[in-house]
Amino acid sequence: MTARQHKLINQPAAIVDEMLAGFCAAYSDIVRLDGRLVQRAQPKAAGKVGLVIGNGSGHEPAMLGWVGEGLFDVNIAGEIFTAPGPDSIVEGIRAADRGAGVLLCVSHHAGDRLNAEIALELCAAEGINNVDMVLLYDDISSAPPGREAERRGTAGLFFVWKMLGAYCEGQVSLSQAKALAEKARDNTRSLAMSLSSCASPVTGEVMFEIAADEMEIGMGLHGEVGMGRQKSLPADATIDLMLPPILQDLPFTAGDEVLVLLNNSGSLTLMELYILYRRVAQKLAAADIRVYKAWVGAYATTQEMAGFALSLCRVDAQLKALWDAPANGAAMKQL
Amino acid sequence: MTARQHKLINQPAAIVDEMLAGFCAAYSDIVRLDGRLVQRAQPKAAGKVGLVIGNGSGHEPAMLGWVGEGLFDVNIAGEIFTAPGPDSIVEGIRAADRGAGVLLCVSHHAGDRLNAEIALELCAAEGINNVDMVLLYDDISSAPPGREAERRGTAGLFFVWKMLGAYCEGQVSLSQAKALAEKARDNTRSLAMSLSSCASPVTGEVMFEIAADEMEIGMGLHGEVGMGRQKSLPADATIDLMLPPILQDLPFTAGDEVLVLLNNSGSLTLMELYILYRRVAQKLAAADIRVYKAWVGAYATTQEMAGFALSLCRVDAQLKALWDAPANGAAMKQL
Amino acid sequence: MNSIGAEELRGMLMALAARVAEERAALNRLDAALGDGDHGSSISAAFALAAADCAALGEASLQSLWLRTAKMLLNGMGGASGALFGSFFLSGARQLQGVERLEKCQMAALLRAGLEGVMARGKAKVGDKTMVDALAPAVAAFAAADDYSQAWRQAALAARAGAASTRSLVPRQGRAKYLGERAIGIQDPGATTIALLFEAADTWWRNLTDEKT
Amino acid sequence: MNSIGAEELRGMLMALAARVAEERAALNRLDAALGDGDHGSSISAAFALAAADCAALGEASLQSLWLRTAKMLLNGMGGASGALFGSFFLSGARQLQGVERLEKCQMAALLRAGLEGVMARGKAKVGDKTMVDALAPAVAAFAAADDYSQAWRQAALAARAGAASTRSLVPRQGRAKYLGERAIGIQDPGATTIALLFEAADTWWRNLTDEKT
Ligand SMILES: Nc1ncnc2c1ncn2[C@@H]1O[C@H](COP(=O)(O)OP(=O)(O)O)[C@@H](O)[C@H]1O
Ligand SMILES: Nc1ncnc2c1ncn2[C@@H]1O[C@H](COP(=O)(O)OP(=O)(O)O)[C@@H](O)[C@H]1O
Ligand SMILES: [Mg+2]
Ligand SMILES: [Mg+2]
Ligand SMILES: [Mg+2]
Ligand SMILES: [Mg+2]
Repeated sequence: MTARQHKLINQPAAIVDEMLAGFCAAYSDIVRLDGRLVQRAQPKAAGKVGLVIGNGSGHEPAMLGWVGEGLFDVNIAGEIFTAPGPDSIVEGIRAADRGAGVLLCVSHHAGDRLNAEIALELCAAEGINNVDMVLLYDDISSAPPGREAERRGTAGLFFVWKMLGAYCEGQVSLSQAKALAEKARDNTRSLAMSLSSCASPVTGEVMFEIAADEMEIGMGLHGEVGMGRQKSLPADATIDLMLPPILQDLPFTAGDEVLVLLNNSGSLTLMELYILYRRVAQKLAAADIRVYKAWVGAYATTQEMAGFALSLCRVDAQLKALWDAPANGAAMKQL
Repeated sequence: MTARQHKLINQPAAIVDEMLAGFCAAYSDIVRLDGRLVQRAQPKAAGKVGLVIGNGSGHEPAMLGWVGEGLFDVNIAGEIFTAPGPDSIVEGIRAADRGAGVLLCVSHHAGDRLNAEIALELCAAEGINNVDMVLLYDDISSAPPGREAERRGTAGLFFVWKMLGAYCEGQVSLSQAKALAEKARDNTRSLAMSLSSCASPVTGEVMFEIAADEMEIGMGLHGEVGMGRQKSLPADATIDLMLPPILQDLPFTAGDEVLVLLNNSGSLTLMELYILYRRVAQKLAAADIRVYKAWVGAYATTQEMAGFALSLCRVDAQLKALWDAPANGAAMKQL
Repeated sequence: MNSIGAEELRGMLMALAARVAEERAALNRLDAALGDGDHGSSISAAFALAAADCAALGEASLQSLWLRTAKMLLNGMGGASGALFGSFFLSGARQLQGVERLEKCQMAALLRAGLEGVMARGKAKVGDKTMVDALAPAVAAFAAADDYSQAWRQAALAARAGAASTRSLVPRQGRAKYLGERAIGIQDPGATTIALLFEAADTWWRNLTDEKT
Repeated sequence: MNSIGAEELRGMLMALAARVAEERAALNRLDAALGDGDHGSSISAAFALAAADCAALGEASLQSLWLRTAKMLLNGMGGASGALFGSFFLSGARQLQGVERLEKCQMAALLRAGLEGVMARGKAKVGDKTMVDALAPAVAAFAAADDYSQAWRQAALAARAGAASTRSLVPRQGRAKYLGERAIGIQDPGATTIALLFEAADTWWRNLTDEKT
């Protein structure tokens, strides 16, 4: 299967702005648009830590769909698969500032980290104080244990966003918020795979080549290469291949309680994801790991790539309560 | 682009059962599985009208994801793209019966209607009383105005499910429930299009052929042919082509208030859908039609088909209130 | 032989199941052009279930076989054709109450009841490009023939001609309806199945009675 | 000519923008093999923005041009290379305070500050298969040369050799890092851009001074 190179857009140069306009029009009860900033329609009360994330576009509903009550205050949308530059990050930080400091979340990729660092230097230079950043990562394929901080951020950060968002609805300090994000991150592990490539909506170019009977394990969120290619396997065998390295990495052990995410990279069908989840549930039960809650769906996509990420997050009472707290983003709703 | 014929499943014969097992395991706080019946984990209180829908599988998250509080009581899953048989529909009706009658919702396709009719005859023969069915349709491409009852049911029934689900949480009679469903249906119109085909997960066969630079307008929910083929157009031009016939059909006129759904048939990206929605919003504003709420996402899919349906539902105060009422299905959450 | 008992009927049902299974892919292709591409898969799966169920039935009566087949088609298949093929068998089942062997005129009545059941359920008339276009002439030819041997042969020929006639028709029922004129040139899959079934019955009869096909 | 003023610098920036625009697709292809396939698109878009911005600037100083370029690269590009190419220009901008013309040794210092800015920001060292592998030898060659003419030429040659050297390296920074050994054989896109830029500067210099390239 080749990627769908014809996309239903107007002109490539306008896609990000038109997408933001459409998204914010559709969900005007939740968000409003200001340039490249997607902000809450009703800002958070003063005196609470502001939460900001900048990221390359092309992963919808991430991160637009995560702005809202119990989630982010501001999302700064970059070009497709490209971290936004420092000036717009600074703008985003200003917009999220409710007088109690702002935490800039960075899903670890070189571009996101570098631009965040520059943005923080600019904040310091401009006298915007009480701003900090937290580097988040979860992809076990991108560096071995012991070198976690070199890993990429992928779909599993879903857990961190949700919990941190809930946490920052309360009266917490910036340093507490950062510590909570690190706690959630340090309990999260992910591994992705893909059966097909996808095309860049800007260039129309296929992002990578893969044979119809092959799969790649460990794909990054932008189609970056993973741990390697092999012949594709049936659903259960694919999970049997991917789950053990995730479990060993943290490690997750008998008696642990976890949240599970099966994230659709794009064009896998939900039918396939539910079939995959069945096996995950069986294997976790066999390992005596209890699933607290599971989510199966498209939360952070790589255009129309046919693949998925499996993510686990070990939870304690605090993280469970944060998970269950209400949230109202276009793409993440918790009642 | 050709369809992805290799799916991430185990054996084709087991897909429906494995999918149901996975889905119900993932969302065990919302649903439980009994054979081919997906039921609420916590049944509705006695004395309320039960709501049942049977449908072919392969459209996930429909309809599994619509079982839950404020939505359906029971979904009867058929084989892929195939209405379930009468015995399982009767089982579903029994399971949803809380002593105040059961309404069987039928998304109009020959198979669904015929099996529902037989099931109702069986109910009568077996002394299960106070059961009725309502035939629902919305696809303007499948019959001209004046012959609405011949039309197919497609993604726009989303509005009916939501409102009817909310309505049946209250103390209403079976005939009131049916009347409400008809009211919502009679205010709903949809039109779909597709850029690509998809493959049947059972046979691995591509469902239909379409050239890389063509689109089909008016696709049914199973890849049934629509009103015709033409060269594909940019996003705005596609909306400019599809919206007017929808508006004329009801007709929706200046001063109307509407709900809008842009439903992803499968592998369109959300980016594309948001860009499309931008144009819908512009055009509706120009026609002085007010959007009450909009939803953009994959609610009723046709496997990995790259296409979308545009649906509008004209609302009054009653329908708006029902729309806003809480709902908690895996695929439909309203806070 | 001029009557059919339960054991023969069971054999016939097996023969029918085997025949549709052979044509699974071809029937799917016809349905892909006119509908949703599943007719071969679902009809062959349902007949296989019915055959297995009938085979598993120990002591069987004509009625129990006919009724089990009805139920397996109705519930093992789903979709439009599950309901319609199921109704075919369901409609005649009452006539078999207490009947031990079926003579040709009784079989004709059974088939007629089936046709009526299909038409009552599906509302299709001859010319609507459905299975009825094969079934109605087959039932008529069966009734008009003098004996079983003639009847199966004439019914098979009529069903085949009826199926072929659907090629030039515009569909007025089922999923294909929405295709309108674009359906012209393609043979209806349900009608094709009817032709296959009558042809299989004819072959089965000839094997049973050792006549040359 | 042995010094460069604001008007010449503006011309040079235009020439650089034109050159990367020509290689857009080729740079995308290198990045597709090693990263996310966008390097050509983003570097050419950002340089085009910078060139347009500098062109629109009425009365310009060396510092304002250098700073505007820095800001356009930082904010018009995003991504890792936006931050890094932006840092290159940003780091030297302070040195241009009040300077009207740049002699060769001042230009060498400006480039050196840029290299240091990139290395401070990105933490890459020579051998990590990044733009630094082209930039570091280019800056050194520029400094070692006697005059502008020699300097641009030697820097371009060193940058090209440095870019070529990345082919055999294993990446230790950026997205390509995760490829490990599989990246061997492919030239780093960022280093390739550096080579293109120095080559374009050399050509620009020769056109300006009417020397044969
Ligand atoms: N109303 C009807 N009356 C008689 N036959 C019908 C009717 N609707 C459909 N059919 C038959 O059913 C066939 C399609 O069967 P099948 O593909 O198994 O069902 P589905 O349309 O549910 O996928 C058609 O070819 C046609 O012969
Ligand atoms: N830490 C770093 N230090 C220096 N150069 C780097 C570093 N990381 C990446 N690069 C350079 O950036 C180039 C990739 O640029 P580009 O594709 O535009 O950015 P992105 O990786 O954000 O898509 C690489 O080829 C490499 O030369
Ligand atoms: Mg990039
Ligand atoms: Mg079907
Ligand atoms: Mg069919
Ligand atoms: Mg890149």
